[in-house]
Amino acid sequence: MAAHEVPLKEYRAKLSNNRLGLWLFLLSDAFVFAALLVTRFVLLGDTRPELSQGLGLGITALLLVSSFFMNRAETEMAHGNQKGFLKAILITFILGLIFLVGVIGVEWQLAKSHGLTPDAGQAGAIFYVMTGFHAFHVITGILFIWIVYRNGKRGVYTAERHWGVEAAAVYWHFVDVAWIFFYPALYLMGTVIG
Amino acid sequence: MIHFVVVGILTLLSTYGLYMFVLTNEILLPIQASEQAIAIDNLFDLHWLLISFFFSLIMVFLVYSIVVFRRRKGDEGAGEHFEGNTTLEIIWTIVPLIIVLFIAFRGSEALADVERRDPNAYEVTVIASQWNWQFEYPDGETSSDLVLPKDTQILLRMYSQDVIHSFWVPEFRVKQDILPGGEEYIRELRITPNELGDFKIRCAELCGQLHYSMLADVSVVTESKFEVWLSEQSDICELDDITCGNKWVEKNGCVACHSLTGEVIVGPSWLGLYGSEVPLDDGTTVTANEEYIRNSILQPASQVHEGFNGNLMPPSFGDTLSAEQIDQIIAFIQSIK
Amino acid sequence: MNKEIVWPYLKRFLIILLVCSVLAGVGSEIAFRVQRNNIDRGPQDIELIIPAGTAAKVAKGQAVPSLPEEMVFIIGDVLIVQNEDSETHELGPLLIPPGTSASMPMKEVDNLALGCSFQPSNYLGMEIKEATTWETRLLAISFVAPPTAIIAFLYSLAIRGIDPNEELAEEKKK
Amino acid sequence: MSFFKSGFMRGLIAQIIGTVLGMGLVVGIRAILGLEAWSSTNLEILEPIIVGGALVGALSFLIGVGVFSDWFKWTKGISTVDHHDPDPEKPSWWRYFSVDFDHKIIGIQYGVTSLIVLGLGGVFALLFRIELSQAGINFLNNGFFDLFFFGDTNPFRHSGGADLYNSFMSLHGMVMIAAILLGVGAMSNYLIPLLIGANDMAFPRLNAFAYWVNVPGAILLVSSLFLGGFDTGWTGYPPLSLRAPLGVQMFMMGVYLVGLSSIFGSINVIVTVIKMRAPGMTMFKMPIFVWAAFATAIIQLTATQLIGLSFQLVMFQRLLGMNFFDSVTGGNPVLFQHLFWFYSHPAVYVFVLPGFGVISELLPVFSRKPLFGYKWIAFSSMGIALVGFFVWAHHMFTSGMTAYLRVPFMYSTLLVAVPTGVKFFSWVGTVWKGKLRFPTPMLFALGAVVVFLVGGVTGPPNGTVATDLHLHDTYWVVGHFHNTIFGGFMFPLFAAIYFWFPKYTGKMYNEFWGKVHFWGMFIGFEIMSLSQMKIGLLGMRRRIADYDPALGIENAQYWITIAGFVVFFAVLIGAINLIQSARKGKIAEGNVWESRSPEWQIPNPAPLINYEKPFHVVGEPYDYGIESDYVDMNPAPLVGE
Ligand code: HEA
Ligand code: HEA
Ligand code: HEC
Ligand code: CUA
Ligand SMILES: [Cu+2]
Repeated sequence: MAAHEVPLKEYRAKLSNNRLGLWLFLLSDAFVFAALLVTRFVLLGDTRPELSQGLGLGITALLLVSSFFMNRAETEMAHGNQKGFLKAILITFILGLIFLVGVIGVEWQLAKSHGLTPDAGQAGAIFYVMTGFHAFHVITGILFIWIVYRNGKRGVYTAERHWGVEAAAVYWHFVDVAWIFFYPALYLMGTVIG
Repeated sequence: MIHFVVVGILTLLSTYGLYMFVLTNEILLPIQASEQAIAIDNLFDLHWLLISFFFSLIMVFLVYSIVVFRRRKGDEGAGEHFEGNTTLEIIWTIVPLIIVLFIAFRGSEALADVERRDPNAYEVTVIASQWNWQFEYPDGETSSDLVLPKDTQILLRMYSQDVIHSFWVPEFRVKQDILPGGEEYIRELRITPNELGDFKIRCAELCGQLHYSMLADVSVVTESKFEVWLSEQSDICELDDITCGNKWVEKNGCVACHSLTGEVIVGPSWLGLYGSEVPLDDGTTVTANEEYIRNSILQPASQVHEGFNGNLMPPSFGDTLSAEQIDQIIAFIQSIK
Repeated sequence: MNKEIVWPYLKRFLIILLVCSVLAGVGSEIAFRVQRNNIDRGPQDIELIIPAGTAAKVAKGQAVPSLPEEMVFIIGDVLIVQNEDSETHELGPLLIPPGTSASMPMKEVDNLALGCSFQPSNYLGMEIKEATTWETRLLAISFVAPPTAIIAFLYSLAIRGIDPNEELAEEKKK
Repeated sequence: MSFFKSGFMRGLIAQIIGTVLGMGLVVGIRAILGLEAWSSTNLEILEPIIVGGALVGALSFLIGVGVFSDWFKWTKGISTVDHHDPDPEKPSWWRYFSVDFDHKIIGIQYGVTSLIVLGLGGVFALLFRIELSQAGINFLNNGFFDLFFFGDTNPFRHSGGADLYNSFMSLHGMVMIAAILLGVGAMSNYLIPLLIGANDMAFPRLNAFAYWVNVPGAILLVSSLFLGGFDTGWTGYPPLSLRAPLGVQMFMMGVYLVGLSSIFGSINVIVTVIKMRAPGMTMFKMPIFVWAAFATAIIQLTATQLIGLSFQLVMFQRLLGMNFFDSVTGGNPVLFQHLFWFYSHPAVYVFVLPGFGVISELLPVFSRKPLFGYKWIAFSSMGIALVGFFVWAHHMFTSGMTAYLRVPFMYSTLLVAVPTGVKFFSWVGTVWKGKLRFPTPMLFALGAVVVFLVGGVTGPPNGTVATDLHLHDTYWVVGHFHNTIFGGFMFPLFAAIYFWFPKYTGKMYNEFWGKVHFWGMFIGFEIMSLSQMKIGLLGMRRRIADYDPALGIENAQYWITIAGFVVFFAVLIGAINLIQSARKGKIAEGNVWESRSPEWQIPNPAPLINYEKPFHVVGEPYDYGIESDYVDMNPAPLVGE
């Protein structure tokens, strides 16, 4: 959307609208995550499902690192460094993908093999709904990052005009922060049941 | 100034009229048949007064303005110019606030009265299930009507077997939802009936198709009558099979779903059932003999009468009915021709 | 958002919230006194009487209606068991000869099933809870104070708005 | 240019194709997983298939209608323009049936859809009201309705009168609420940019999306009727909703889509109000409606997520066996109620705040006087909206929730009476000593005040726990909320429709039929709702298909039904009047109501670009009676501009 035909002044005005809009959307989304946490504490109290600790720690670390690279990507773009930007955002994309595979491809299968299926009581329900909701956000996030990457390659963004990159970054950080609340709630708090 | 005097007088008159001649004169509430109802009705009275006042206040000012200040023909001018008055605004924020605090206080007092516990309360277990009420007395007597002694606090301990229901007798005023889910979800309600008479329990939470007909009779009787009634309710029946069968059918609420007249409520009617050929939903037919009927009671979902829903009838009768009782029920069904 | 703009509003809101919390605390305490349910009460002595003939009934496997199978206490309660039966009874650590009584203080939150000779099941379930405590009170305040504070804050703005310039000037004076 | 090529028709066709594809997809997945892939009678197998179809169908509608087109271009790095000029080759109505970014078009789209949906909800109400006009099940069980649902072989057929009653009643509630949300969207989208001097909303594409997502939402909602209906009420409490017919899935999905509309619409409103006001328009110089819409948007933005989540969890539990709410196996049904009401209580203030805004907007114009206590009214809107977040459990006083918490919730509930009272007193202050004129919009505004007053003062008895123990789930509550909804939404909506009629049509409505509409609706409605409250106190429960004649309320029931018909026909007369006037009415030129507001300083109907040149705010919005202006339409350029 590098609409160069729009004068910079207008672009800036639009940019500030966009920023506010995005933050409002995240505020709204945060309510879902908060409500899921409430649901978790009401239904499971001080118990938690049995999950693979190593894997949990691993993917959490991955996601945090990906956030770092996302930040790099945005900074590079702001300085007009096209190459650095592409590299950093590609890494973010790959890390995000690994996280997704880690949750859905590995953790879900592991849990299933331990008998923790979606219909296995509250623990199963909570586990799948929380990770599932989060994974849905991760999927949209990496799609978004992929689009930004492709557009970046086409040279759509410049140092002054890269709202797409910024939006992807803010969204990705949000997904990351949401996980920072989910991770302890699922993996660390309370005693294991089942 | 004269405007305010007139409006003030009109407001008071209107408040008085509304309160005296409409809200407390008309019969608005059913009769008061429990001690809890007294506290609640007193609170209602306070509300009627406040409603009368605030409704009159706003309406009188509004109607007065409409009548007195309306634009006269040909007058194109503007109204008197004032933009607000902070003192007034503060007053009409603080005064309602104080009233609100007062209502909240009276409200919690009334709630405390309603919930007042008598340690010697007489305990009755209420079991609600889709469209049926069942009551269990302390020594195991069960009944499908609720009979209560007058002037004793009754502690109802209530649970549901399927969805949420709600216990309500308008004359007692109080209401409590009944939740499924065992011990943890048992909810209590306390009632002290203080009027003799017959009332109705009306399930007040939407519970599916026949919610509207989920009623049960309540009788408040004297202590001595209550003792007599209770002794009649035990699970012993020494009469002939058909009469006893009829008793179990009434007690277990079968007739909520099965008519004896050929009319279809939600289950098949029992009229002429015995010995007939019953089409099943898998396309086969069976003869409705003892075997079939017993199976229909113990495992309702197994042989489903065509055109009916096999999951509606509770599968729990096998646990609550003894083998002898089932035999007697079958004898009873057999007798309905 | 500019810090200079937000802070004066925040400051006023926080002060009002504080005041409202105190008021809410007082109010809810009054409501509490009015309310009183079984776990919101001070510690009490609770008496349990084992009636005559209990042992005989229990031996036949019958329950004694006046003896509960489950009891709920709050911390600080003292259970006093009085034995009016003709035989010695036991309840957990207590040994109660006929005609005497023994007592048991409730010290901590627990859910017990004590061995007991006056129940056909041989057990008496006891749940010891904390009396409705600061937690419930806090919860109550957290539902009452914010809405009150919101209203008070908004109308305080209508009465006297915040002028950021004025605030800044004042800051500078200091 | 044929109607069948409009975006709307393309969307519908796409939805049909998408539904089939979606069903195929689920069948395919089931086949791959080795499950029984298809059955036309086994509802357990059919349910995921139909839900999958509905989901893909709804998405396809949106793609087909074209709301995503620009965004798809963005993903390819292609830039697009915000404003398409109307295609001169297409007739003028064309734009209303296709994706358009102009806020005025979108506002009208919302408004017309709202009225259609309202009519539908009204028909459902009349159908079940006929059933209630007499004791005994005697109307809905007649053969006509069986035909309507395709006879015996339909696995989704309704099983008799009471079942059909429950579905009509539940659908009435939800469809009407959808109508309200659409109506709120109509008012805020049409009015906000005009009132604050912007040429459009901040995000025109998002705005179009927020409108169009309602259409498949409404289609799904109504389709529930053909899939067994849902006998749960609009509240959909589990465990009942876990056992309800398949229709409940369509209901929940429909609500979800309508909820998405609220969320995205509110983002637009907030950003527009904060960022796009005309020069000189500080927050306290905005027209008062904008404050109300702003407060509304705060609720819609945040709370809506929770009804979405609570309904989704029920859907997951039905489809995947994830147990959240079935207490027999460890779930918690009360949790659902908390999640649900955390949205649905604040939502009732979504219904009324824009209406309050309209009342505050109209009273000064027709009293020729300033609005009394502008700031107090503005802050009251915010107060009602924010305090509304703390009162949800007053719907659950009998639910078996934690008993002690009922007291703080009782207090916070009653607290809402304070800011609402401030509004009422300020309105009275506004008309006091004015020179009142009574054209139709003013009648509706005054009617709204009276009707909402009845609804409002019947709130506190619900709010105190002890009295609510008697009132909960009775027709008293039904009377209470019809009054608040009619007073806070229906009357103000019509006030707004009549008031701004010249602005969007350029014509004048017929005053006589407008007044007939008002009086029919006002009198009919009060007979209906006061009787409802009365029978409720006497013991008439909500949501019952039949009642006990022994309650002695048959007469009142009969009159409620008659009055319901009166309301329906009054609104119908109003609608015909509007359509006729739009086609053949007198041309209305200029500032019809002598209003100070900026939208009346531009020609009727509002031109394509609202304000060719941004105006400056130079005075107070409601200074009637003073020789001054609110806005300067031809400002001298500012220094440096
Ligand atoms: C349009 C929406 C709307 C509005 C604005 C309101 C406003 C209020 N509502 Fe209502 N309500 C509903 C829509 C609405 N409600 C709906 C749809 C339901 C049913 C949901 C369902 O179950 O399906 C419901 C149900 C409902 C219940 C649950 C009843 C039950 O099911 O048991 C309660 C309980 O507290 C309640 C209370 C209130 C209160 C206190 C207000 C207050 O905001 C009212 C404040 C206004 C005034 C009080 C009048 C003006 C004020 C003055 C003149 C000042 C002085 C007054 C005093 C000091 C008292 N409402
Ligand atoms: C906007 C909200 C709204 C509106 C307008 C109405 C309008 C009406 N309502 Fe409804 N009602 C609800 C919201 C609403 N209701 C809700 C939320 C419930 C709770 C449901 C539940 O319990 O789950 C409910 C429940 C409810 C009940 C209780 C049912 C029960 O508990 O069993 C009853 C009973 O009398 C009732 C009656 C009526 C009647 C007779 C009207 C009449 O006023 C209807 C008259 C008709 C109209 C106002 C439509 C006119 C429109 C046109 C003619 C279209 C013209 C336009 C074009 C052609 C473009 N309603
Ligand atoms: C909630 C409603 C409900 C209740 C209560 C109920 N039933 Fe049923 N019953 C049904 C339905 C629906 C069917 C048809 C489906 C089937 O055949 O399983 C049925 C079928 C039967 C049948 C088979 C009849 C036939 O024509 O095939 C018998 C016998 C029967 N019930 C006995 C009883 C008895 C005895 C009781 C009480 C102890 C009882 N029912 C209580 C709903 C109910
Ligand atoms: Cu049981 Cu309604
Ligand atoms: Cu509410």
